[in-house]
Amino acid sequence: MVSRLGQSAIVLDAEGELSLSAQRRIWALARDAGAWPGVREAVAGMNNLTLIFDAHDADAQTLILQLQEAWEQSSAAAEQSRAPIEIPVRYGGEGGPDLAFVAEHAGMSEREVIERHAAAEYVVYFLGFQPGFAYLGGLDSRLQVPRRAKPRARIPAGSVGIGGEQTGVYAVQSPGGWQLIGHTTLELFNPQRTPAALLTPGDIVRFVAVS
Amino acid sequence: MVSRLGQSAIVLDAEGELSLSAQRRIWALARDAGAWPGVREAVAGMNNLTLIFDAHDADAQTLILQLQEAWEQSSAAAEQSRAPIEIPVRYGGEGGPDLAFVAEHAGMSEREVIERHAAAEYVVYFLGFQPGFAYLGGLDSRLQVPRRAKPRARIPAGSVGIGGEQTGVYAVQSPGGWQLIGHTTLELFNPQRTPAALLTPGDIVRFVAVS
Amino acid sequence: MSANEIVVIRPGPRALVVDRGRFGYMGIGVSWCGAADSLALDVANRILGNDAAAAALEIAFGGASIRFTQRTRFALAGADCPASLNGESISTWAAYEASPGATLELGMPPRAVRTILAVGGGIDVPTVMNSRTTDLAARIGGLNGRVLEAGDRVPIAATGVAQDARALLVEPPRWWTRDAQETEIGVIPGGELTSFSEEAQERLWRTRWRVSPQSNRMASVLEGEALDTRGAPELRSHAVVPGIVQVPPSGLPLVLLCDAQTTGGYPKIGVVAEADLWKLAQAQPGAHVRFAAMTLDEAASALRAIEAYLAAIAAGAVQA
Amino acid sequence: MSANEIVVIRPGPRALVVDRGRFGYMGIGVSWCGAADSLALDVANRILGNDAAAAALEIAFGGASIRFTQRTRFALAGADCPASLNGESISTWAAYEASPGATLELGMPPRAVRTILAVGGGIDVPTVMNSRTTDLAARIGGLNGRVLEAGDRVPIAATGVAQDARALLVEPPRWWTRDAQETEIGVIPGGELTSFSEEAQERLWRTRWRVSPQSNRMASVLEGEALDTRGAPELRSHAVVPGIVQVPPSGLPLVLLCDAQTTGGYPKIGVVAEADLWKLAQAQPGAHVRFAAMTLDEAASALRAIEAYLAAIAAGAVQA
Repeated sequence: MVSRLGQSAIVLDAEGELSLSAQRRIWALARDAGAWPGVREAVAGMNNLTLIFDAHDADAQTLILQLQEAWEQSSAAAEQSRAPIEIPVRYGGEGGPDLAFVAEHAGMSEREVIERHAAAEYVVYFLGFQPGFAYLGGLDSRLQVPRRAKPRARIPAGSVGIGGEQTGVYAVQSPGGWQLIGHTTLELFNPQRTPAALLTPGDIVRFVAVS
Repeated sequence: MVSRLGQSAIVLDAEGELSLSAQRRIWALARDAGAWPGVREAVAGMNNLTLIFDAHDADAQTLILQLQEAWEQSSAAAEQSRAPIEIPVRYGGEGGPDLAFVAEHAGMSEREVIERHAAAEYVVYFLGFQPGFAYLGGLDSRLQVPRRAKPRARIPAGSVGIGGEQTGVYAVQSPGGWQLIGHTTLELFNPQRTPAALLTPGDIVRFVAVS
Repeated sequence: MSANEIVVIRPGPRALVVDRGRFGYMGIGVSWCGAADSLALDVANRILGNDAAAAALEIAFGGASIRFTQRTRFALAGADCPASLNGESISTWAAYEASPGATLELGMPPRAVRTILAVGGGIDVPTVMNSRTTDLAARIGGLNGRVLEAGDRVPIAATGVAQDARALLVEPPRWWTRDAQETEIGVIPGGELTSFSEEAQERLWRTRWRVSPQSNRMASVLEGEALDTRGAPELRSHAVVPGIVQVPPSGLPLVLLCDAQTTGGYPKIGVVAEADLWKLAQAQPGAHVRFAAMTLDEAASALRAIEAYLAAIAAGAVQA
Repeated sequence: MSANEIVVIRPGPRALVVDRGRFGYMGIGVSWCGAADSLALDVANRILGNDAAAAALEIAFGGASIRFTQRTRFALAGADCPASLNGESISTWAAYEASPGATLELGMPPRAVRTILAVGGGIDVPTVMNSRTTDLAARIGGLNGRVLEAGDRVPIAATGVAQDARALLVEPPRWWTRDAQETEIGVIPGGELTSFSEEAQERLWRTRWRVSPQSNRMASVLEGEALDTRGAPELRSHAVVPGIVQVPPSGLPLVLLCDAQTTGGYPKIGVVAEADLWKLAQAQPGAHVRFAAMTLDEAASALRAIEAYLAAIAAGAVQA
């Protein structure tokens, strides 16, 4: 599916019918591949993508494999980009030890906390703090709750927390002070995947309660 | 609004209330500025943007002016990105000399051609052919019409045309063979503006008839 | 104090400001442009000790007259037009120093098309989207995005004249000194080549193609017996780059050059070896070219030879 | 034939694979990381004639023992721990050749923290997101994204030993040979400095800050009399980079180092001059530092001095 064209270009052709979903993957791939070392241009076409590289800095054969692999891995993440991204969350329990505290602080039931948290549409403002960690705007103001007085030393990746007026998902294991209300199995950061970060600024995020 | 931070960073702060529309401009600017020569990182924050540059390749003072200017010019284009972009078109007349031919070929009135052309939502698949020229998907199949047997030597920028199953807007003056059905005063390409190309892959485009 | 500039008395048939090209904007439809014969540009800049990114003038079919307004080091490379500085005959593939008021006259080149005139420090027009090169489609770069006109004053860098400025003559690439009846162009087979009929493929390699007068900086258009294109598939639009050999429905191949559009959809039969592309940009209308299949290894080695040649010039080792 | 590798017998308190850093991914929250003392890395690579991007080991507080499995050229730079090769005492800021089976022992450095151990051709762990450097937060790069452990076999390049391999000793940067009671750190004032009270600003410059044992690769944490932070504004989260001096609500400044998070929100009072940042990464807990306001011009000139020093090493001119 990836073929070489002359000395400095390789071309990825999406197989099958012309489709917008394939084109979405092409867009995501063009954005990513444009930053690969040695790639001078990443140009999207109609369900195809051409990379033009500098033969001094990149090896064609390596690039072909990299592009092929990135294409195969791009489907899930990229096809839904721009559409709201749903994050399945198991609220409460072991993965969300602070749910009760948040409910008490907000003066509502745990169930209502879950409903309100899962009802909102969040916008990714930017990524930072951790690899793949998204700063989300849109938390229901009644769910705002102070950070823990004593941060936890080790919060598992996938933990969904609230800290002040922010909510978000710990993308990698780290210390942290947010109140944890649930856990998702979705990988927010995976360097073996393209793109490595699941979320992109501008994405719309929804949390979906699962049990 | 742009200030220097140490030897290798400058920071743009959007003034005023925190807003998603300002954040949209930040996103667009981060995408663009990341490709400026000498810029190593363009990092969006909460309604702010930090550029980290290589002092060997970029001059801070120049970069500050460039960022300031890009920010001021970004408002119109970037704020609407991701929302459907409306292109006002004066159909027919001098700017659309082939409207009658298209109507005849489609077996409908000129008015119906205009209505159908303006009714659709088009998706920008990619840019090419000319600076800022967008390949649009979504043309009503009844409006498909063959290209002109003899291309015109000089089509003005802003001309809206149909060629086969595609429709689009000539972004710069050039020769071309599409059937011209109207004209827009919107600039699809302006190298003095950031971003230089009005449209981006993934954008939704609507044509709006004006008189 | 006069500004640092050179004055275009006559631009000849077509002259414009070029550099190595405008890269990184294909995604928004902006072509690379740059010098059609980038090797001549590289040589001229290296002779002068300029940065490889320095801009120069590309003068097609000679016929130009340029006046210097201050002491200026300059170099000529590419098409070997008869040249004179203040009436005294000078050579291409060489550097000279012009005194204030001196006039450079370029005649019509007997063979080849484009001459590069580089000046010490480079042509100093504003950078637009990371490059000084003229893009005639986007109307950016160079002098207001257009070809040069009589009376134009072209800004040049104020770096002045090097201490050791002197005439410096280099050996041009071999193509320039051969008296060949035709130019052999290496092509790496690819694209849709194998979907053409065997007969068409054979004809592609066998034909002595004639360069059409319709050729320009966008493409080298070839004439000869048309290839049968019936086997070639319809393609979805995709990126195209200089060097790609397309076969449009006419069946007459064309080779994309520096000003090519960024996307296209014609079937391709391969890509010209990067070491050979400039030869097509230099082939005069009516000249003959023949395609020769080349492997990637051969093409890479040809490119290395060019790099070694350029390195040798920079080191002063290819002085003629 | 054995693999090209070195074997970690003991890693000491903390050792990991570093290079110059992982750039271009701050936008997705990935830090630069890289060597905390990038100058020592640059020196070690230059002594060996390595590419500047080559990876090496960064060994904090010495205490490491490394076995070579084949003839290997290596260099030590940075913290001047007592070092021996097969029991024979060797020097830091120098290159040596180890024979197969030779063991390198590093003692505890009397002052400073981090020693770079570079090998000819570089450490050859896989590149992740354009860099080999360890990112402990993202758990990528280096050896499985973690610090070294006893028994680790660290792959090294197979480029072998240069023909002219020999002990080569360079003059270290001056900081290493001064016997100063405190280190002066140049800071370019900026950020929210002027919103602090005059008294706080004065104290910032006047205080002899003590490096806290809480310091790590993320930040150099300072102790002393706290600054009054009441004037400092609440900030929206923004990008931060190594060198930024933040003042959190505690009033005790901290200087961000290579592993710093990509975004933050504490008030800033300036940025450490790039030529001085490595000194903070090398200051042992308990050491004293003082901030000195520096202009951008002064900071640029300090950086040029470092570049000249590195160029001189590459040219073989700083041999001790």
